[in-house]
Amino acid sequence: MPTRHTATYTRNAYSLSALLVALCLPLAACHKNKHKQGATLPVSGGTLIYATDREPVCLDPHVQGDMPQVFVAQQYLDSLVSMDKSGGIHPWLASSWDISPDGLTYTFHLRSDVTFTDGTPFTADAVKANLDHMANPATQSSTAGGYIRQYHSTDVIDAHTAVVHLSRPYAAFLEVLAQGFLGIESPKALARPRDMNCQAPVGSGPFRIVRWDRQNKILLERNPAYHWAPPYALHNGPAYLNRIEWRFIPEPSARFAALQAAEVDAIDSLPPEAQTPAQHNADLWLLMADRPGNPTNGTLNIRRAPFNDVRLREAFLRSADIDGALGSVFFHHYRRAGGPLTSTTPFYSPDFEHAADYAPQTANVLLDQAGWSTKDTDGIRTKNGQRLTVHIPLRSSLSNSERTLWEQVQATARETGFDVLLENADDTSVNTREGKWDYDVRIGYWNTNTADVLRIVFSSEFLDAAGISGHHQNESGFSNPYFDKIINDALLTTDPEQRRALYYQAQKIVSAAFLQITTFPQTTRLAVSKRAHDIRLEPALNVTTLYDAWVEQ
Amino acid sequence: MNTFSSAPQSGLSVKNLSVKFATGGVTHTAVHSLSFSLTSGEIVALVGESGSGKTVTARALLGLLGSNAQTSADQLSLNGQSLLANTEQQWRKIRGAEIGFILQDALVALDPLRSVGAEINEALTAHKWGTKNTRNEHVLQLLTQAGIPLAKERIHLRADQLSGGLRQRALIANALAMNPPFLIADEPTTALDPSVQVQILELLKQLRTAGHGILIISHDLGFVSRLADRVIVMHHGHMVEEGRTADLLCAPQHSYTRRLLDAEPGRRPPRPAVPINPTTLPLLEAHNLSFSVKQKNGTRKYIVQDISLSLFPGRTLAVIGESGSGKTSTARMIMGFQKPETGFIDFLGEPWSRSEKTGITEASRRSRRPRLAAIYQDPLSSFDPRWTVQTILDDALSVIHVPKTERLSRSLALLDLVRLPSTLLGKNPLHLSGGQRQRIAIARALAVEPSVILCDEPVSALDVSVQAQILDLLGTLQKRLHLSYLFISHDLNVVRNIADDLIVMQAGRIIERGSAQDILLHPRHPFTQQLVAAAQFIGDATGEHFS
Amino acid sequence: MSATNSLPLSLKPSPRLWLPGSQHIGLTLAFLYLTILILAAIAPHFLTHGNPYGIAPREAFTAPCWQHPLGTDQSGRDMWTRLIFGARSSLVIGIGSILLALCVALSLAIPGAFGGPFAEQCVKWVFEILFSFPTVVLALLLTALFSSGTFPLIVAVGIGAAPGYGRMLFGQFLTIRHAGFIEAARSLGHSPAQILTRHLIPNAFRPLLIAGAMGIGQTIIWASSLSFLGLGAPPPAAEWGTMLAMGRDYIAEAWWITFFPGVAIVLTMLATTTLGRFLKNRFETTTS
Amino acid sequence: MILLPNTSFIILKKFILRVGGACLVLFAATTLTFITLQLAPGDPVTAILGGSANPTPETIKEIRTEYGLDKRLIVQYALHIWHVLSGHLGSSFSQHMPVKDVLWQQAPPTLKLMLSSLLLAWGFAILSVTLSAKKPLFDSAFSSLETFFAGLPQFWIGIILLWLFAYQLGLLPPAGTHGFSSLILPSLSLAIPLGGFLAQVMRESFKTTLDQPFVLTARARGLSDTAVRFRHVLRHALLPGVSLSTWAIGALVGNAVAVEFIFSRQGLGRQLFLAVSMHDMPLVTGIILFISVIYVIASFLADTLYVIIDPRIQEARA
Repeated sequence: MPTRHTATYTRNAYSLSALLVALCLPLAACHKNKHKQGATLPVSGGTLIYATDREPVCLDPHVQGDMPQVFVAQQYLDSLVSMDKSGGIHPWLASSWDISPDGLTYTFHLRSDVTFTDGTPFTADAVKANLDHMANPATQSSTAGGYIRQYHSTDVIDAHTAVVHLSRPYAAFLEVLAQGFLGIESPKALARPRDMNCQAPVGSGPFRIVRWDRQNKILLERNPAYHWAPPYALHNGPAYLNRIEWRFIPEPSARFAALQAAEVDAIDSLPPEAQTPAQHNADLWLLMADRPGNPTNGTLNIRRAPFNDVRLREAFLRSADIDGALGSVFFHHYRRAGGPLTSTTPFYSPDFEHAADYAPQTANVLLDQAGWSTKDTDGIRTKNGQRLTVHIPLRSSLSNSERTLWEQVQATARETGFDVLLENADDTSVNTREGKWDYDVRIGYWNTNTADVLRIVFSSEFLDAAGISGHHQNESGFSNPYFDKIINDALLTTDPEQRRALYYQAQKIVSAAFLQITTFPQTTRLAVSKRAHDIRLEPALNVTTLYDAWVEQ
Repeated sequence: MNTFSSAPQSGLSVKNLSVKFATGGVTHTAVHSLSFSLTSGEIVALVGESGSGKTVTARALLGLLGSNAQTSADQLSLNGQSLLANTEQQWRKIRGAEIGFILQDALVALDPLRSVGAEINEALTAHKWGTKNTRNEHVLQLLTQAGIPLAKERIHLRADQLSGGLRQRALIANALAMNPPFLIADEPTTALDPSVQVQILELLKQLRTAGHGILIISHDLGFVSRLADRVIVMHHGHMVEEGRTADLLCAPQHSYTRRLLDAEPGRRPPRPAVPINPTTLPLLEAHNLSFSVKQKNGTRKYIVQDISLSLFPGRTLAVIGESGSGKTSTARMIMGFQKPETGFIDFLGEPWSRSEKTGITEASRRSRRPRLAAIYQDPLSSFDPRWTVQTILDDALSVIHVPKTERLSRSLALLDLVRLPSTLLGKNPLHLSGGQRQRIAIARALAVEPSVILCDEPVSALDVSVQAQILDLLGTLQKRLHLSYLFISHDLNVVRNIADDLIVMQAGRIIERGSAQDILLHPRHPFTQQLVAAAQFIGDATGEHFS
Repeated sequence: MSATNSLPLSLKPSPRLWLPGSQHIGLTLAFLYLTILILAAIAPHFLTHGNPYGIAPREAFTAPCWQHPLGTDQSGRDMWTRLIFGARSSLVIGIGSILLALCVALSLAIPGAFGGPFAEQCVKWVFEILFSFPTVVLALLLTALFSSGTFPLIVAVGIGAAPGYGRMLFGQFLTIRHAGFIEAARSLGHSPAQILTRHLIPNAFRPLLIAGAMGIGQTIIWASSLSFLGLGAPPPAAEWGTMLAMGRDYIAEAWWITFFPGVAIVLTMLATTTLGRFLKNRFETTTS
Repeated sequence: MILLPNTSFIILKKFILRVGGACLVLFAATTLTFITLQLAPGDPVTAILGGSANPTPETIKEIRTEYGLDKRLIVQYALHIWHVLSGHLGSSFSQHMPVKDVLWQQAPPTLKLMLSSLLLAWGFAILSVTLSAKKPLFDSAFSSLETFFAGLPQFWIGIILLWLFAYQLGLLPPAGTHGFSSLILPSLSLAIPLGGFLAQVMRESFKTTLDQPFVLTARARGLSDTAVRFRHVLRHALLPGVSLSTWAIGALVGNAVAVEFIFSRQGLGRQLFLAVSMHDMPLVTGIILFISVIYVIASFLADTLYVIIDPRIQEARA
């Protein structure tokens, strides 16, 4: 009878699939257990899959110079000098150096046992080639090149001695040299056309680039000859990992999901909403550190109304409830950064953290004083029939969390009578508006391992720095001769105490001028599978280094 | 000429067959207690107008009615085996193998995307007949048997690549694939030209001789009379009369049968010949019209060549021709929609259309257009779909500047003229019957007070009885309003009663012209003779005089 | 032919026996939804007492509950209130861009269908070109030109959707041009101008109306996918596409922020499609 | 046969017309890109250097010279056209890479996505229509399902699928371009709405075809209902589906943008979005040109398919 036949068949099918499931389950379980048990001693071999949010546009960090570049470059480039957690400068590719008393000449004595992964030996010529490359306009360097504007030339004394001449004294020179942005590349590789070098620059680092599959991943493999690790490393000799798969997963939730699903071993830019689940996940560990520099902020344009009036600037800062936003969309996982420097920056002072806390009452008083005392039907303050409007361009690459933060700033500032317009636009359009000073608030940050960042962001030297298309790093338009003097004096001396005092003054002036709504520090936020060990941050910029990392096999 | 393997002896028997349809909760009975039988070697005809239930009956015999149909019968059996409780599986064994089915128009009755060979082949594979090679062999044989010459080349052609006669033969070959003892032919010749109809008729007769029992479904008593041994007349789902063909035609018992017979246009006498008054001038005159199209190979093919005609007041000039004879192109040139390549047309004594570039523009014709009205085969498509009868008539009346205040009364008068109730005024033609639509078209044509009406196959899409009514109406109107008709048709019977003068066209040329009576009684050209013979009605029920 | 190819109307197998009822229900629901939508667009306060822009960081990410039937978003704003207030911009964008699309489509289809063979060929080329040019690029460039917001979104979607409608209308106009009633009107002695105003334009209006009704939902989807990419109205505007895009980071923690705006978009699309079908059926039963 | 040279001449003429038309389309797309990107505000130099940058004036000058941005507009346009004509397409300044290489790298994942979603959509449409058209209950149920599918925004269905299959059930990878498993969800997100649309247009013509007399003839041969649907009716319903597919292929890269973003997938859609927001003229042109070529190829294939499906078309055209 057909009916019965079918029934039997179905039952068989069920039991078959049940059997399959039963077979698979223990297998899967074994697989997982294997990760958990394991030695605590590093083992060599294996691949680590690292997922990050943003993709570099060029793997040579000299070109342009944005954070994603330095993160990946740290794996294949070494620097001349290294930095420790407290800001001290130590040897790396340069074993020692002398600084002339006038601060204009740096003589670097180089290691003689270093070779690039293309076989080229590391010599003084390489130092010259690299610094020249960074300073060459054709490189299109905006970060590395910008940091060494004072660079004049390099003399090659012998194979292992390079003398670098500066046009002006620059006390932060060694500090910036410790940054991955100024990593040292093979001179032979640098001689190739720029765009070719971008695909696969050659360094002397613990890994070398195998392949870059855009919008997908970069494959790196171990440099077996490596034995010139920086002092902050845990070991010397070749890296433990055979390979690194450096993946790009821009979607924050997908990146975290990929980590949870063990598709990847580590992710950076752990989204705030995922931090609590990550902390509760027994298979994961977190690695977080604030990056030094000028924290994430909105810089007020003081070149035009309304923020040409310091009272309105203070009123705006005091009407923006940043803490509310950090509590909601950032789930209390981000700390507030109140001052112009991030706490991890050398010469940072905590005294300015609360210089512009949320205080709507104060804001109202200030606005009344400034003559913006009437409100229209929408509740927006007016003066001489003019509405109190603030234009904030939002670039399309801005993260959703930050977007929400500014939306909440918009809402709280509205309560005191500011009409905040958040204007979406693509990155290029936003850049163009910035070039034309066409904004009231500009959202940005500046990661660097020196307090000299204050000079780049606030001194008048950077008001028209890049003349032609209106590029200016001083986004506020702040121009104060006294501040300029202090900040430049700080570059003339290498005495830490003197520098500390000068940078304190500088922070004080900037704070009192209410030039930025600082929100939270730029943070390296890693979540790592417990399978992966010793993923660390190099101290100069708190950028991931996988040199010491190893995975359980 | 063609030989068919003899069909096995058997019988199809139907007793009290009823078919009901349930649509949206409403039950509609399409066939009421129909009984008949069909044995091998005989042809039974099921005759009726649209809605008579004849098509439903045919499908019920094959189990091909939709799922919303309820079929009941005291008996529905094939060779003594009841089909009533058949499952779909059992039906499939009968279809094609026991009962073959021939539909009306091979152009749509065979899959237009596949070759006829593939189609017939499928009739064999459906019953798992033979192997691939034997099947191909058999298909060739079937095509040849059905009278398709050079079958080997034509097996790969699609229906649309074959001529009308050949493709209908292919369709019959398809039904004969499994050599079923019985055939059901649903209007097997309706869409065909008269000369081809005769050929198919012959083919069906041969099948009868070969022993097949054939059930013919038709609306055309004339056609059926030449073929069927017995005729069943159906009306609104009821069988009104059944009998031997000759008996039924000569002595119809039921009034409906009589009405049907009377309506047959071929049965009417030709219009008495009235010679043209030599003093009157023609209303419409066409001289040496030609029109050609460019062919694939660059040569020109003449659609119309050297056509001349004259239409005199109060007379009807009929243009007769089969499809492709050029009669439609002639009509378009006369309507001024197509410029002739050579020749000229005068209307109302003035130039109307010229082959050469002269000052005759559409604008110059426009003022005379109302004097030349037209009615078409498909009146519905000639009405703006948004418009009601009233808007249609109103629009026509506006052309001759009838004041708005008078238009309603004029519209009502027009409806009365075409014998339609005034209640139709607010209706959309879509919701009217075919006959009513054609009457509206006539009313619109009359509204502009024309001298000439061009009638392009005006009754071809209508049921026989409706045809008769429309033809009568046209005749009456002609007398009353002294109209002239240019009447275009493929069917000689249709014009029998209305034409004064006749033109017969073949392949773009006029092959015969003269008074209607002359030609109908004494056709000279062999093609005309063939046409007249094909139109021959009933009198000779056996119809054996065809060669 | 007195015997027609197909069966008489009443005899066609009718699988939709029970359907008129369900169609009726669908239509009623569609009308009901559209009514609420229009009400929300005109008088949002009638449907909610909340403030769509008032943030409450402490209440952020509240799951659907009695107080917030659809939960709250990342700034603690009530989702129901935001959705209601978002109806206006969605409708404005949907209707605005479909009107623009149809205008552009008409300006191509009319000369193409009625302007002679050369114009016909040119218009065909234009359609080919427009079809191969991605809407996203257009939208991005427009937002770059005008900064983002409702207006560039309408322009981008309108122009992006135009070729599709253009080609459809083009085809339908050609059919109308060759229809028997046009020749009938000519033979009566009507002038080309009369034929245009009495037949061509009124008959072209029907497909236009149907395309319009069916298209609103589709353009809302297109617009929301552009908002999703960050090209929509600027914050704090309550726009469904933007709300959805902003919520997608939190889908693991707060699915409702992404889910409900999507439901609103889908329902709008279904409702307008149902409406369009209804119009189409109505017209078709009076056409053929 | 005397016919032959003439026929081949006509075919050649048709081919030339076709290629000429394609070139016109490509030329117009190139020009349109140039015009729109020129109209867009924003200095490409800023795009080249990135946002938070610190370049020197010399650097900026160098860039202007390198990319020809200092030349007159007409010269820039001529250069732009020359790049396209010479086929090397220039170099993308946002990617620091020849445009050809970018296309070479980014096109395969998008094409894979396109093909798999087309296949899925067709599979769904064919099965849904063929098995349910004009069958009581099934017809309205499946046609409602199709309407529902067609009404789903791709990005939303993508997010929902991601949430369900990757986050909740953990069955499929949430991101990336790694083999077959990472292709399933993105393809589905594109295929579901497309399948709905395809099925809708196919259902309409499928139903019309079911009323055709040859269906009755086929059934009268003893063929089963299912066989008739698959062997005869389906073929007639394919044509509108094919022309919709051409449109879908043309619109695909645009549609792929959101999906590629959601699933962090490699591909042209995302690349195009980035290129436009960088005002990267060579890359935008390259991608649009690529899309145009795909569209032209797709419509050529569609024309070929038309003729295969319905041989009458070719005879009507000739």
